[in-house]
Parts: sequence; C-alpha cells; structure tokens
Amino acid sequence: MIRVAVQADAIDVAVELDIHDAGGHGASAIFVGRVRGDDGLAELFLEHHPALTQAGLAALAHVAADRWSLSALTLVHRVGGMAPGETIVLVLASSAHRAEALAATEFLIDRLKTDVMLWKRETFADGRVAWVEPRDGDHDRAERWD
Amino acid sequence: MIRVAVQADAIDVAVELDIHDAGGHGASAIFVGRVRGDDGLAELFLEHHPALTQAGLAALAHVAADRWSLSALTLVHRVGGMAPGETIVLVLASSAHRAEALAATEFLIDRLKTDVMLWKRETFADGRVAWVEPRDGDHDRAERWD
Amino acid sequence: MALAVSYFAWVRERMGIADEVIDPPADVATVADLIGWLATRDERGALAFADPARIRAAIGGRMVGPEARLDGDVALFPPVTGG
Amino acid sequence: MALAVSYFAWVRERMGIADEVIDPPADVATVADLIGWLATRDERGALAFADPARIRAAIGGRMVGPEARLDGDVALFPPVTGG
Repeated sequence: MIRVAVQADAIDVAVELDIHDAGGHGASAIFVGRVRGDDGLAELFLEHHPALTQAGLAALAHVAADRWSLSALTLVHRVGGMAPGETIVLVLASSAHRAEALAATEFLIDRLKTDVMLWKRETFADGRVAWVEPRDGDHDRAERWD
Repeated sequence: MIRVAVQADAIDVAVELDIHDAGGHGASAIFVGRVRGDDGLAELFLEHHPALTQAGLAALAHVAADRWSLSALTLVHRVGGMAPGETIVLVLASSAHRAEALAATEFLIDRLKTDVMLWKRETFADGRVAWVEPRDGDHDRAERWD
Repeated sequence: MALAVSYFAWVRERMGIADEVIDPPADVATVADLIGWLATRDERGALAFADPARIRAAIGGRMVGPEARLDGDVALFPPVTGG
Repeated sequence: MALAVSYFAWVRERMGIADEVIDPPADVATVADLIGWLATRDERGALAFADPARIRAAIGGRMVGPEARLDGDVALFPPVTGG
C-alpha cells in the first residue's frame, strides 16, 4: 500500500502510523521532519505546485517501491504556514527486512529535498523574511542514490 | 534525554513518541521491529538477563549519544512472550540534523542484534519450538560501525 | 507561439504574478532561451532572471535542464527546498 | 575457588538449571577452560557445550572472549538474537 499526501492540515504521526500499520510488517522505519525554532524563526511557509508537488512525491514513492521490497509506504508533506515544532514531513516505510525499510526511508527523505517542487520561506520574529537556499550537502546526499 | 527500557508490557509507539517529543527537535528517525508471522509462527519469546540486558542497551544508547549529536534518544525492548504483529523493539533518535538521527537509529538497531543479551525462541502453530540462530548478515551490518 | 508559464517562490515574487501566457519570438526554442528572453523583456524579468544558474524548470510536469525544448507548459522556479 | 555461573537460552535448557555455584579445578583459568571442563563434567554439560564455537560469555557484566580470565560472575549463552 502506497499512500502519498500533500496537505495544509497538521500531520498526525500517530494517525498515520495507524493507517500504515494494517499489515503487521516485520520492520518499519520512520522519519519525522519538524520546523526548527532556532535563529528566532516565527513561521515557516512551504510553497508548492498545485499538481506537480503531489506528482513528484508519488513518483519518488514508486521509485522506492520498485527499488526496495516494501510492504507499505507512506509519504506525507505539509504545505502552507507552520510554526516551530510542527511536523513538515513524514516518511514511513515497512518491510519484512529492516535494511530495506531503513534504506527506503533515507532515500525518500534525501530525494524529497532535491526532486520535489517545494520551497521554504522563513519569517523571523524581527519581521525579516527569507527564502531558504538549498544546501550543497543536500545534493551530495541525494546523489548517493543515483 | 536518554530513555532505555526493557519491559514485558506491550510497547506503545504513540506513547513513546509523546514522551520522546518534548523538545520539538528538527528530525526524528524511528525504527519499529515487529514479530513476523510467516512460517506459521504462533509465539515469539524473548529471553533476557535480569540486569545485563538493560545495562547493554544503556551502554549502546550512550555510545550513540557520544557518537552523534542527538537531542533525545529512546530505546525500548520488549521481553517475554509476544504474538505476531506485536512490537519487539523501538528506537527513536532525534537531532537538529536528519543524517545524525538516521545514522544513530541504524547503528542502534544493528548493534542491538549482536551486542545485547537477548535470545529469541519461536513456537510454531504445529508445536515445534526452536531458538533463533543469528544470521551472518547481522554481524556484517553490526561491524560496519566499528 | 502562445506558451503558458508559471512562476514559483522568489521567482514568482519578483515577477509579481504566478502565471501568464506569453508569446516569445520564434528563436526562443529552449528553456535557456526563454530565461534569457524573460530577463530582457522588462524590469521584473531582469530581477527574477538575473542569474540563470539559480533557475530551475519543469515542462509538462517533468524537471528539465536548460537545453530542453519548450514543448509544453513551463514552470520556472528556484532550486527546491522541501523535506 | 567457588564461581557463580549462569546459563541462558538453549544453554540453560540443556544444563537444566539457570545458575549454580561451581568449584572447578585450579587449572581452569579462562572461559575456554571453563567451557571445556563443563563439557566433560557430566552429560548435560556435554550436551550444552559440545560445540564451544557456539558459546558466548560475559564476566562481571561485560561480553568477553574465550581467553578471558575467570575473575567475576560468569554468564554462558548462545550468540544473542535480539532486536
């Protein structure tokens, strides 16, 4: 079962675990990315493409499902405005074998950052607004999977 | 915050997430290992040492906390009898940086399998009972971290 | 030839619009040509496309390089920063 | 010299007991010596310790190799299979 969602609502990790867990798989690897509140960040805004963001996530999910032996895969990305501490992204990969679940999760979180149409804009407590620049390290990590 | 538990009670992933999450960390990597029900398994029993199992898990947790920059770490291992689908082990590692959280989680789950005094005994639906033999692959994965 | 173009993130902000239908000259054949033409078309284009190395593109829903031909709806945007 | 020994998993099952206090001869100095002596002491020892390569040990709470000296409580068990 592959579940991909792009949503403005808060991501509920426990609910997603329940949905994902139907099968009683051997191993589940999970990644939760949250808004960091350092440097006086007040709000993070995630801009997305109305159609291509979802399509990009779905394409990545299918690449992962082809590459690793997974029994279930969930990929949820939040868009719009969110506060420090809130969940931006959730990856859940299950498999009979732990190495497959772990590798698929790491692949998805790495490639999410370079392959999917999403842009972060930060608003700080002092009123400053800045679009986030990609980091070189993100590309290096994403390219490990080529 | 490091939390290490060895328990006969069922592991509640949502509760552990709540306990672990106090800080609003940037990234959390999670691993959930469950009893696989293939091959007609009826019950899995985890034998442990009354003192050294907990000590071994705590030692591993501290190695991980020294090696990676973690804001919180949870390591819960179930012992005693459990049914297919139930959670055997939960690893939760949080960090400001996703690579640290992912690496610490993978380290812990790999080393758990070779370094901590725990033994699995399988009882099958046909009445057969067998102690689980370690797999060569487990040692290979554990040694990657030396 | 009429071409639907959409802009995202700071490219959208600098262009002042999210999407438009444009009619570039016939010699604008690739993504790189389009970016170069938009950069000279007006002041907001000059601002948005001053540094073509910082611009990414998708055509018909697929990420493409600067040499890609303009055979579908074009999206222009900065490097992505999701996850 | 009295020595507290505990057994786990199938070693415990084959020995028929979880722990005991033993008094091995003076020339039993290492884990390997102890395993060899237990294997010859009686039938259940022969069964439990027939293949020393499959036996692991901890002394005073630390995993040790076969050459380790018997300077604390000893635990004898098969390779671990947790996680």
